[in-house]
Amino acid sequence: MVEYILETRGITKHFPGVLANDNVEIKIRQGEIHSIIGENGAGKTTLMNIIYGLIRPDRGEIFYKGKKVEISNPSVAIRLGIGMVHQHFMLVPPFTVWENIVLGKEITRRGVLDKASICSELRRLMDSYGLSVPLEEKVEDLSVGIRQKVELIKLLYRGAELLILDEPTALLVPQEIEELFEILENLKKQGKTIIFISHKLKEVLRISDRITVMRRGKVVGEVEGRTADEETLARLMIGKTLESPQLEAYERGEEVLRLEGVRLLPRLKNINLTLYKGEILGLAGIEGNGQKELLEIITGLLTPESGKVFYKNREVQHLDPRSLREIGIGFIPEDRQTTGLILDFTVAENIILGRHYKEPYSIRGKLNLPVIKKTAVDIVKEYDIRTSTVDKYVRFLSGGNQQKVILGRELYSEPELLIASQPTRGLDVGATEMIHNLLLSARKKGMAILLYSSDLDEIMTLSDRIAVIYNGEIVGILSPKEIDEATLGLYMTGARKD
Amino acid sequence: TAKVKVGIVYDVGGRGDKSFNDAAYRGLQEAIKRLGIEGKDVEPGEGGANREELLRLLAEQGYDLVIGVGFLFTDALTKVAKEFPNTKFAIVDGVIEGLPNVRSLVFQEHEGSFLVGAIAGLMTKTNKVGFVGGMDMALIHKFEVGYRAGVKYVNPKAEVLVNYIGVTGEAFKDPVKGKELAMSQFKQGADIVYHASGASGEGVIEAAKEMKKFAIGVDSNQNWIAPGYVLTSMLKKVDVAIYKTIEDLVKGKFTGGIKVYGLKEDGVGVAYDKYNAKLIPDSVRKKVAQLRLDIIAGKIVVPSTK
Amino acid sequence: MIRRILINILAPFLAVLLAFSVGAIVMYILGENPFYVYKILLVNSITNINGWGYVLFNATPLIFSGLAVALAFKGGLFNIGVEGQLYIGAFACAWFGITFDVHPIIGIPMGLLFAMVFGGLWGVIAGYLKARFGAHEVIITIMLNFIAIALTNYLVNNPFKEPGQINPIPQTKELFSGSVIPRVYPLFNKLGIDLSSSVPLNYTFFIAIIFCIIVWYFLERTRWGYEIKAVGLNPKASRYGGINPSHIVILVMFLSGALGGLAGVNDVMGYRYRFLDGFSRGTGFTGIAVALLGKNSPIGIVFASILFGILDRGALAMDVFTNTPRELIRVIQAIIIIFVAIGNEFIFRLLQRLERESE
Amino acid sequence: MIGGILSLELLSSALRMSVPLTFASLGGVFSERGGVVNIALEGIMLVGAFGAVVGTYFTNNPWVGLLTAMLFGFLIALIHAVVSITFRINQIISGTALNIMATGLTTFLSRLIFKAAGSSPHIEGMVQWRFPGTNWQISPLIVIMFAVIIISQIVIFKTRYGLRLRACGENPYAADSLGIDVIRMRYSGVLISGILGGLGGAFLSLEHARVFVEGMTTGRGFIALAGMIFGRWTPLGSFSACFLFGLAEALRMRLEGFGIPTQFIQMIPYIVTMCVLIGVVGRAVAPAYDGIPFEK
Ligand SMILES: Nc1ncnc2c1ncn2[C@@H]1O[C@H](COP(=O)(O)OP(=O)(O)OP(=O)(O)O)[C@@H](O)[C@H]1O
Ligand SMILES: Nc1ncnc2c1ncn2[C@@H]1O[C@H](COP(=O)(O)OP(=O)(O)OP(=O)(O)O)[C@@H](O)[C@H]1O
Ligand SMILES: [Mg+2]
Ligand SMILES: [Mg+2]
Repeated sequence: MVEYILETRGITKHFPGVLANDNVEIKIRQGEIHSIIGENGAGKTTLMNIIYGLIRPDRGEIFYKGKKVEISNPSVAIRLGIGMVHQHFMLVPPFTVWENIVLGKEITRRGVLDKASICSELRRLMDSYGLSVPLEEKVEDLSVGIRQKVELIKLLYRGAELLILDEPTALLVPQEIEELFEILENLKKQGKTIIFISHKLKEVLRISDRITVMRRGKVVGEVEGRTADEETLARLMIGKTLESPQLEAYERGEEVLRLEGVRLLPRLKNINLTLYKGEILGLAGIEGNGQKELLEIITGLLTPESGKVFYKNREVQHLDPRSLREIGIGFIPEDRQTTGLILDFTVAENIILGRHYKEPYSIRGKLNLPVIKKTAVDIVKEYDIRTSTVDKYVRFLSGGNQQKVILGRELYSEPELLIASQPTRGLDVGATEMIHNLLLSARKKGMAILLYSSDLDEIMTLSDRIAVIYNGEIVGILSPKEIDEATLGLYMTGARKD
Repeated sequence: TAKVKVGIVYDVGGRGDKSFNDAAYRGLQEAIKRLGIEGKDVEPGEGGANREELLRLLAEQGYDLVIGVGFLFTDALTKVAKEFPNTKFAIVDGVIEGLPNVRSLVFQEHEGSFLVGAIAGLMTKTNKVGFVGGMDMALIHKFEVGYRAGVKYVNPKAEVLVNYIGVTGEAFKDPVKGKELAMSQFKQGADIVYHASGASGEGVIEAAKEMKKFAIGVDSNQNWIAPGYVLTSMLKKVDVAIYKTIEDLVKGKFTGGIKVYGLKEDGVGVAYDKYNAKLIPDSVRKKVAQLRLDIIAGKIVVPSTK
Repeated sequence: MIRRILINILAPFLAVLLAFSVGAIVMYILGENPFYVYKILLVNSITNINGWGYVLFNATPLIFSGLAVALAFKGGLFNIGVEGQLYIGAFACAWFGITFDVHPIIGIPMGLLFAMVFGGLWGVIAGYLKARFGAHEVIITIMLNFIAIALTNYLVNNPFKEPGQINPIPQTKELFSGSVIPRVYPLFNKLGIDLSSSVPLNYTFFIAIIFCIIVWYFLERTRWGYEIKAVGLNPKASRYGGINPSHIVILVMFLSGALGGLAGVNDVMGYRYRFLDGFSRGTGFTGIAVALLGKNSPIGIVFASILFGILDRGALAMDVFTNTPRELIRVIQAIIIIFVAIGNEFIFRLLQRLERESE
Repeated sequence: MIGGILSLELLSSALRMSVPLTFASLGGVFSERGGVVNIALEGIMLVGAFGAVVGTYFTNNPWVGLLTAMLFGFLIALIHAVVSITFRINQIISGTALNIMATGLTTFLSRLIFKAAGSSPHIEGMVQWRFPGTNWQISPLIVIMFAVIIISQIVIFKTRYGLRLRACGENPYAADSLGIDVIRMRYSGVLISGILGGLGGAFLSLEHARVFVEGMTTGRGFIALAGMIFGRWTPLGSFSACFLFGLAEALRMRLEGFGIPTQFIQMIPYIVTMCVLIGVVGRAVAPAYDGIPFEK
């Protein structure tokens, strides 16, 4: 029996209106990498939170190393040797890395933090697992990739035997994912057990020993990693097979956007880029190479120090977001919850954001509620947003539906240029497919789309051309048909340049 | 016959200020004891916003005499007195004219302040004395001006330092600033500080005690608060005025109009008691007694405004 | 929808009931008869017309200050400076009223306008400093309170002091009749309601109600209200949505200050007909509690203000008619506020949950 | 004259004025670092001032008064903690209500104990400590204040407790996920603020005035909060801000009588604070979860 490090029996958890976990039984073997996949809202995070003691189940039992355990709070889990990296990082941004790691298990001398011992202990730990992070820096100044590692070290520092990673790769770029997988393999070799949650089936197939599939709160299947393939997994997950999006033939239209020598130090050195009607230009780059600043300049949040941005041959680098929308640019910001939506506004209110001030939504300053409502209802229908009414707060929508609200809002006004940043981050395969189709049909209607994504698969399948940004410069404009992901990676890391 | 009912409404600060309101309370208690009346004392809410309501409630309840203690009642009392012509009213420190059912009890604080100023002027060794006022306004200026005149009258070379605690009603209940201001005056060389600042004066007296200098109290006799450090107190006999008013009512002699309580009427004065018996030399006492007579006789006219 | 309305009415009602029960227990422990005390409280406030008159009179400035705080909260700002804005607004309308002898048709609206504009300008200082320098509005408005009180004190003591006044508290001279907001008793008497002419309730109360509607309309039905709420909820997303948060901060502080300025009108134009130094003492601060109890909604603010009006009136009656020490009344007031807040929150959550589950 | 103004005396006066503010401000730091806004500091100071007098009055020992002040402050803070942490009621409502309660309660008890509502009898203050070998005297409470400032600075930034407390204010969910009892940490921050606020009140009544007067804090709790924000939620910063305020206060007391209307002189401390805030300090960033109830 000791073969299983963790076993759950009959775990059930209700949330108001949702049955998040329904009699869940999973078995995790000692020393394996075990993936759990499922749609958004399938109940994966809830299950993990229960195992980690953050949520109490309504019913059900947990066995750890063969013994029944009551995990009433995270301290108990930590003591048992269970550690968890959460879907939304649980870090304290203004704290330094070492402070974040030791929080809750500090080494002290008479109550005072013993920084010297702490740092030497952490260095020893990092060496033994081949992980390294800058201990003195503040977490808020670090990239997500490094934050991810900080989270891992947090677990290892607490002596975790069973590591739960909830969507650890959602925010990582390919190189970072590669690095993470190496670390995980290494941990596995050292005897650790890992539960891995992801929406990216390729990754799951690559790393897992076994895979459990969840749907609507239930376990619907369990397969061996070696024997599985994408199609079976997708069918188990959403009950149908996926078709990969087909890029139709592409004719270059007239120029829509042109950047000339755009510069904003320290991140942006010299950006030259052109985008044409009816194409999707993929932007690839590792975080911190200037893509964020670049997108913010095009959307009017930042002004470049020098250089020019032309939209349909008109200089626009000095315009603010409102004026840019006015002339036909739409934005899908990277983080839907903090910049894309106002969570405590209703669906309808979110749908008019950005155009709320002009007709037909406002007439002489007065909101035109019937029109707003009608528009919202139309958009909800057209983009298949799952919500009971348009008066529901967006907070209560699932992630996929939240993203569709943003898409609906931006596409409805038929902009000529769409800036889309990470449009499918964190979404399940079904939702991702739907968003891809929406982007493709917009392109077909002649929209120019600048697509930034950290998911290289997405970039490769959707783009007509790919621009790679490295160290504040565009180092190559590539055609996805002529290259593979590895080559793209070379450009992104600066190893190759045109 | 039914007992005569008298209601008193206090000023901000309320009972227990060891000064003004307490004096009013004493007057009422005295009347309850000696005249057998029924008395009720109430206090307006925070900031005294509902003074008028309180006065009206008492009048509606059939009180025979309703007394507002403090100038703050001027407006409200005028209004209510007009509504209840059969009820008698009195106001302390405020002047309401033309209403036969209202008696205004006003005190010549500048006269009393003149006398304590004279004591300070005669006894200062540094030729510097101080004054700490509560809220910066006309009524308190009366104390300042009388005091200054008294100091200068007996000692033209003496300098008078003046500070006010603040510009709101809070200034009457901030002993911390009272003390700090008195200390700064002492440090600047003053050796006697007179206060007219309600409960904030507690701090002035404390400063005198701590720095082993003299304070002069106000309104009630405050000599006992810090024996040996309170030179004397300028008495404002609110208790006497209130008792007299109630007595007049009981005896059917109540009249409207202004009743002035100055030195002549023994409404203000200087406190001599066991606590300051040894502090003030006889020569000073004699001189002050003479000044008092001069003022009563009109030989000295004490100014009351800046 | 009906359910939601029910929640919003039922929750505070049950909460008040709960609060009064707790207050009763405290009184009982202290040896008072709670039934008698509550009887006195109610008899003198809400079971007779005159009592109601006082209650609504007390509530009037609180409605304005509550609205001022709530509007700022909606825009994500904590305006703790209503007290100062109130003084400035009060002085401004008094200044208009003592300077211009005009017909009420002009005088009253102009008086209101002066209170709003100057209160708003006082508020906007904090808004500008926040937008321009990032200075924390809480500190700035606290400081501005002290400065406003000192400034009006200076003005009323020096250039605008009533000549030869008898009231020793400095005050301005009386307003010309054109800027006086009349009392309501003549109208009520005509309608057959027996309101005593001594009750100071005046039309400012109805102006306050109208402003509740205006504020509600502004927030819920205009693009500016939309933008204010958007910035209050998520400034980052608002920037993406083409709204400039700095402009909104300035706008919000102006409007909030304008409402704060109006909180001074009841006393100046509707009651005393002059500016009296230091007349307010705390209305602006009570507005914070009012706004929060009313959950920042105009209708909630009206009810919360009336609750405070009842407590104030009740406190007086308890002082005069019972032996409950007056200080204790304040303690009970505090307990009531806390329990109304707790009860409100709990019942709100409970009903909300029921609603969600039944969906 | 100017020389007389800028003297050592000015500095010591500034220091005295800043002591109660500093204590309360430090209290605010502990409370808000843990994520609870404590606008009740005004009321806490008031009961502290009252407690100090009660304790001293009955025992004639100011040290007992000091303990009583801390106890009273603690009790008010405890109510704040229960209401705003356990019941998750808006922290500002709770604070506002407690401020009202504190004025009522102190006056009520003052009447019960001293038979007078407005003010208490005078009490003996603490024996001043003398600097060895000099004539300089200093109040023990000022010494305690400096000790508390330094200890707070260390506790908050260098100890296990401080690290956990700050984590609860910055991201309670992260703290919770590491097995830290957020509720308990937040309670501790608020309760410490009660004790420190009580000490600040004690300085007012025990050292400054040697008497309790109804409502004698006169808004100092709010100034202390401003000082805390101004000092960017750090003990040393809060002290500097409060000292600056004390300095401006002390200065204004000595500027009167130069022909400037009092009212304008009275404004000086507030204007100085505003100017410094704009010119030097700029954007102050509160702990990210300051004021937000923690809900599991
Ligand atoms: N925190 C919450 N509180 C209340 N209701 C919620 C909450 N989160 C989600 N819901 C509700 O639960 C429902 C299901 O959400 P879920 O995340 O399972 O969506 P989903 O069907 O997986 O959608 P998608 O796959 O498009 O993301 C949603 O309709 C939402 O209204
Ligand atoms: N605290 C909560 N209150 C109410 N509903 C919740 C809560 N947490 C989760 N839910 C709901 O429970 C269901 C399961 O959510 P869970 O987060 O476990 O999904 P998931 O499988 O992790 O999805 P994703 O892939 O989007 O991360 C969803 O419908 C979600 O909306
Ligand atoms: Mg989801
Ligand atoms: Mg999840």
